Amino acid sequence: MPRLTLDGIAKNFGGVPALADVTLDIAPGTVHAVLGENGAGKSTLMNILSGLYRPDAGTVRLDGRVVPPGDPKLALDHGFGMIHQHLTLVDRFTGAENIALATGGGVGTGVIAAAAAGRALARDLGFSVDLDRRVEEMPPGMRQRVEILKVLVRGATIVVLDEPTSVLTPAEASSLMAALRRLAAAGRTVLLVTHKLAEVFAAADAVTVLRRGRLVATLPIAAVDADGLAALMVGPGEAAMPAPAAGAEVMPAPAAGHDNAVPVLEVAALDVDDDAGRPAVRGVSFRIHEGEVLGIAGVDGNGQAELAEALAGLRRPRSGDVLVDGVTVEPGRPRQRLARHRVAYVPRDRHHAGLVLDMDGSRNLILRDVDRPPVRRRFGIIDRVLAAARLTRAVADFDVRGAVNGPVRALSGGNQQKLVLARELGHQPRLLIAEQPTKGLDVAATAFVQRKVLALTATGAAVLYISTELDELRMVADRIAVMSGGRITGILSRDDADLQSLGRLMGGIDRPSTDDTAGAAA
Amino acid sequence: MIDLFTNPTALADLFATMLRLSVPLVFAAIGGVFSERAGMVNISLEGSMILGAFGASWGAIAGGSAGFGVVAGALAGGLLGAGFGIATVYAGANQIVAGIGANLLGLGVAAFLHRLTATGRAAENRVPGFADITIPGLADIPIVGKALFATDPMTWAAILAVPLAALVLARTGLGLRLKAVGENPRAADVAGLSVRLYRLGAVTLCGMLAGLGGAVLVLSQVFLFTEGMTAGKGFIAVAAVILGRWSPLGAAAACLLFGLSDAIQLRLQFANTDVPYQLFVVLPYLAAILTLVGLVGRSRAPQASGQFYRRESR
Amino acid sequence: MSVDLRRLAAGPAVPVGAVVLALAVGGLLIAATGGDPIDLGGQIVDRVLLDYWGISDLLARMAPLLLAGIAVAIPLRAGLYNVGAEGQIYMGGLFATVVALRMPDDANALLAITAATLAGALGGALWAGIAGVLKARRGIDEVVTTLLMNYVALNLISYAASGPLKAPGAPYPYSPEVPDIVRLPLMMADTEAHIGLLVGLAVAVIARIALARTAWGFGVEVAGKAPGAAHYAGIAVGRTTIIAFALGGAAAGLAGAFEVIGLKHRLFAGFASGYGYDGLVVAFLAGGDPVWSMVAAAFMALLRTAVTTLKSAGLDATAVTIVQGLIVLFAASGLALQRHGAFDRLFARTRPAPTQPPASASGTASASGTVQP
Amino acid sequence: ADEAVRVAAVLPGSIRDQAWNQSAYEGLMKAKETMGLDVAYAEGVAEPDQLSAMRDFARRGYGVVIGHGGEFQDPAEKLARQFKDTLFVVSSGAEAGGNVATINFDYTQLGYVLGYMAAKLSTSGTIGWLGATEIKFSTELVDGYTKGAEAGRPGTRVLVTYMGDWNDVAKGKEAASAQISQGADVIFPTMDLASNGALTAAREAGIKAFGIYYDAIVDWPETVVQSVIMDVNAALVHFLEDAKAGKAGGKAYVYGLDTPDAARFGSFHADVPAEVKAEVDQLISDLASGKRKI
Ligand SMILES: Nc1ncnc2c1ncn2[C@@H]1O[C@H](COP(=O)(O)OP(=O)(O)OP(=O)(O)O)[C@@H](O)[C@H]1O
Ligand SMILES: Nc1ncnc2c1ncn2[C@@H]1O[C@H](COP(=O)(O)OP(=O)(O)OP(=O)(O)O)[C@@H](O)[C@H]1O
Ligand SMILES: [Mg+2]
Ligand SMILES: [Mg+2]
Repeated sequence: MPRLTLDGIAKNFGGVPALADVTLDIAPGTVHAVLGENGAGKSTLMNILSGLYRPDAGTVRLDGRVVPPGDPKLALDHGFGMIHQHLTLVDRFTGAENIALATGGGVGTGVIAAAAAGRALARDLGFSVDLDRRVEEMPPGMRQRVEILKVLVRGATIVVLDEPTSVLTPAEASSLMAALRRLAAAGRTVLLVTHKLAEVFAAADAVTVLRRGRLVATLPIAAVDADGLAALMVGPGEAAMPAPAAGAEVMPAPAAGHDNAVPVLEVAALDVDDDAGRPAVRGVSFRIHEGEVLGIAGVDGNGQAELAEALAGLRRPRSGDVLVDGVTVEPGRPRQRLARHRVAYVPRDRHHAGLVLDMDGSRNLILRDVDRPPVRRRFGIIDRVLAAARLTRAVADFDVRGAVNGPVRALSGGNQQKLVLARELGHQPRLLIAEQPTKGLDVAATAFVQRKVLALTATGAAVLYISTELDELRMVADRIAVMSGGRITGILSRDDADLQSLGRLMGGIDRPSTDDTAGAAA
Repeated sequence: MIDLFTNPTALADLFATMLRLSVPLVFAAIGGVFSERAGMVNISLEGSMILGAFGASWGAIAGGSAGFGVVAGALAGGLLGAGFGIATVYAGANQIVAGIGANLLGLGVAAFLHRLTATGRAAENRVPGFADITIPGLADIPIVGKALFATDPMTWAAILAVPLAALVLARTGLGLRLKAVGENPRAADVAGLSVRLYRLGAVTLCGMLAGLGGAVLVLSQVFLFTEGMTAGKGFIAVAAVILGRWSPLGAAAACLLFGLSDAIQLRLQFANTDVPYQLFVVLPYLAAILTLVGLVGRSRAPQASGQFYRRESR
Repeated sequence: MSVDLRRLAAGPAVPVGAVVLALAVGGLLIAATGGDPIDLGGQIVDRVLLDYWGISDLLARMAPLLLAGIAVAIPLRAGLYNVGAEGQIYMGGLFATVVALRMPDDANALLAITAATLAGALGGALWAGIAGVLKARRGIDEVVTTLLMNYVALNLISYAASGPLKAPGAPYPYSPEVPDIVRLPLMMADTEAHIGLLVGLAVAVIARIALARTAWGFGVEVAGKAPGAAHYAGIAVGRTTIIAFALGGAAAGLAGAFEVIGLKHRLFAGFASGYGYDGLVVAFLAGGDPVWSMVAAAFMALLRTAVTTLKSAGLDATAVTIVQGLIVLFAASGLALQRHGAFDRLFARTRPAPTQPPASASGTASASGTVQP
Repeated sequence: ADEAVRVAAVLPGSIRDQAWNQSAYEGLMKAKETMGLDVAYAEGVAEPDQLSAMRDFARRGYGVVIGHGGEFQDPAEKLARQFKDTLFVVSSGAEAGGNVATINFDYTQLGYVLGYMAAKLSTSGTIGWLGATEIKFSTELVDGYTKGAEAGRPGTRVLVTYMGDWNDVAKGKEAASAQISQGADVIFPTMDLASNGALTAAREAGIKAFGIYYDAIVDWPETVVQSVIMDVNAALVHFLEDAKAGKAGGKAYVYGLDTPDAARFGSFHADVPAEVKAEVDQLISDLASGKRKI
């Protein structure tokens, strides 16, 4: 008998169907992957399981008994525990307090017990977290780990994970997958939403594919391969986007060494502090040349965010120089960065900095240049036609799905990310700084973005590509720098960047650097 | 005037005045802290205070003792808080507008019922209030002794309420959950907490505490109810919550600041008859603003402050 | 065909219904205290809505209410609560009076009026600007500063009227009357309905265009809705805060100036009491939109006028205050329920379930097909 | 005139303020009873609404429209030009003329008596006066009070507090306490409801106080030693009799000790020494007869 049965689940938002007639059985003791394109309805379905959304029709049964819909408390009592795509943490609480909030009960706050349980579990999972730190001061990866701990500590019997690994390092991700297998082995039921097919094959027993709100197939893992899944997700008759690996072929990587190339970005002896005034970036120097992609690898929280913000003009460096096309970028003047230096920036947190969630798609697309022609017309009036045209193009180019004419808050996570990318890539930048740009994107969109990035380099632009995913970096970057403890511990050419050497550099073990400023000085 | 700050009797007196002016504010402001920490901007404290004052007067007269007054005052204030909560938490009414409406309602109902139940002569409506209780020995401590240890139970209740509220917020699961509701209702919701119940509870508690603040005026200070007797104290309590950075201790300190500057200005007036009295009247407000300017660091309201929470909106 | 309830719910039916409900409760209350609610309702219609003087009263009150609403609405767009329109109105009145009293009798009327008006706007802007600067530069919560500054402004006016600006020999603390040339022309002869309302309406339209259609307004909105994104987009949140506050204060200052040069013709303490706080209701009922504020201001003006009418009809003032509070509470709740689509859902449930999208036939046959009620 | 005189009053505050507004309300109700007048009133009318409230009454045919407070002077003058047949009356008003009348009590004179008596009663040599805001009513009262104190005993210190509020009872109590702690042993609170707080403070401290508007000793038997009675009813009756006879016009009616039915003093407390009583009574009669000027 199935542990969990979904029967005829349907959900509309403002009359637009997000899910229709989803019927599905899930066996106990299995990891069940749920796949689908951005906006396919995965999160909606998971939110229905966790009681956050009330389905318009259909029932959820646990061991044959109906779970009353639309009540998170009841769902928790039934053993459901969900890791949300957009984290549900209290920013001003510490990690331990967030865990205590979920575990609850007792006379005191339960923070001490929560912290102990959280630490023990983190050790098991190989997660590095500082549970005494406030969430708002944590790097995204650590927040994600807290969100995971919060649910697992509670001892959920049905664990629902909505894209839990999008900001984890490969090591953490694989350790999480192993943990999920152990949970399944212990008889728990795991639902895993992910865009990473590798994770599906590593952890799942069965896989369900959603397409535009409908269930297309549920298959045992043995019965599918990557291409098959991709085809199921996209559906027949739709032009499948090129496979990820094709990206690299769009623009052959320039030969190593850039003796004749023109540097677009020059960073010299840059020191940047974090919000608390502690040094986060220490003496970083590097160059990116025309047509080049420099990847930055490393466990997040090692200064990548501060580096990106400093380069984007959002954070005033303590010292050091940043030059774009040979012109010094004045610190703390984001407008200059946008208008003069043509630096595009995809921030790591689309909800905090990337989007105005309460504005519609077209308004989010003019966010960067609303105060300049052509968007700004006479008397400061905004050209709405132009904004609308931008939206139309973005929707077409990036295949954005959902109600783009309403507040973008309602869009699925992946589709929100596509809007950010559409805006940042749409201005022919000279330099693109991208932090985790494919976070939450589906397979096809990821490939598309990577192709776009490489196409950008064909115009002579330079790209700084920050990611915790080594595979992705190896696909797009010409060289990969590793950041550890605020320093660049080494820069490797793509071909040298094997897991071992990268891992060593991440550990902070310095190695003779191939830093090109050093080369230039010689 | 130097006399005012050097003469021990005058100082003791100043201290006592400060305390008495602050106590009603302290109750209301602590209520405000609970409400605000749960994400509810509640400017209906004034309405709850006046209803509390009326309830205290009615209860004490009907029940024949101050104890009944305390209960009735808290209930009356809490009722308005609950009404405000239903309008804002369930119907989603804007908290500021609903607060203004609730204030009108509170002022109206208190006066309306007072007219129904009492005559227009003060002496005929005198309320059996609390008598001062003197603790021998302690009451003789210079300056603070008399004010703190020869006083009525409501003052002690206020003094106890402050650390108690701080303790609840900082050291209990209830406090943790309440703060979570105010910071990130979505996080609280997925943790299985009923955001609506917590918020409704917080504003009801807030109303009750504000009601107690009103009750203090009647039961410990003037022993009668009069229309409009709160005279804007509820708004000062709202200011104290923010001035005190949403913490019970801070809010209480802010109330003391208001009380102190009012106590001082009432005394400074006689010695400086050539200075326009308006300057003295605004002293508490100026002191509060200057204190804010002097404090270092930014104060942050709870993140979801004033926001209506709806489960299915993202 | 039956009436489409959902269409009605989306229209004015809900706020109107809420007001009707509040009136019904108020009517019961009035009946309980021996009044005749039907007769009183009739009197309000006769004496306020269908009457030259009643309408003039309505228009005279609408002007400061609308401007006070805008004073709240502009900073609100930047995510800021301006609780200080009351004080800003007073400061506007003060500045306008000071300038108006200095106008020579043979000055050009248009110039004189403009000067006094601009002075009023400046007074309000400066007063609000203080809160804006404190917020932007020191992070000081604007609710508390604006609230407290109301008391300061009130006493400042009281001082000015009883001290430096006091009319010679005045029995009561008030300033001399402002010269005739700075007095605002009337829209309706012999009434108080001055042309300040027209200015207010124009300000509302301009504010709406500036907020909704211009790059500046866009920046204000982003600063209010997503400070992180504003920082990212290079919008100076601090400067936006100050400007939004100053502009809001200017609107309130206009209201104060018009109360002096259009209505009272002199300055005294409490000359416009309550308009600033009512402005909060106006702005929030209008969802922060200056144009919708016109409707909300008309509503609040009607409420104020009706309240006076009820009182002079011999109704107990406390009962009137209760009805007033209920109306504000119910209107806010009704509007909110409507905006959040509660009525849509309610009516949707009573209607036949929405038809499935046509593609549904091709899916796996749903086992039960039961629809949740 | 044959028609019954219809009288309406616009009151700025609550008819239950135990002071200014209540006295007018009660006066009006008494006038209704005793003179059979058709009366109406609107209470708690805020500043911005005062003019239209008055106009409303004028339009509904009330022949006499009272604005109860100096702030009604301007509205009354404006309306007087429009409604020529209506008599507008401003209590505490400044200027009479045409169809605007003013009703005033001789606040200076009344304050003088109490200041004199306070100085006589005070053992500390310090007395207090409390008011809300600086309006004519207050400034004249305090002026008379101070002069009277000086006449009663030269060198008497008069503490003056303006609270900035009429009805804040708790603050009234603290304001009085502050005066008491500075040595005041006789106080004269002149606010509205807030006076209750000041009298409470006086009672608790066991010092003496004066009442206002009515003979407050009935409510504060331990505390109030004398009250200045401003009998709005009697004032109205005076005025309305003129009006009924068609004699009332834009006159300035001032009620002082020479019209004792309108302005007088109440009962002495039993503890007031006989010689003080005698001196005060003498003062009152001298002032009433005009023998003595301030
Ligand atoms: N609360 C909501 N309000 C309005 N529309 C919503 C809401 N939640 C989801 N939707 C809509 O439902 C559709 C499905 O969204 P959902 O988040 O389930 O997609 P998803 O499969 O999780 O996509 P992604 O991979 O991008 O996270 C989208 O079109 C989205 O806009
Ligand atoms: N205060 C309000 N009360 C009721 N409905 C409102 C209110 N404010 C806005 N609405 C509704 O929301 C709709 C959108 O309002 P909005 O002000 O955004 O208009 P708009 O036509 O989109 O103008 P713009 O594009 O310039 O912002 C309005 O057409 C109206 O139906
Ligand atoms: Mg999703
Ligand atoms: Mg719009």
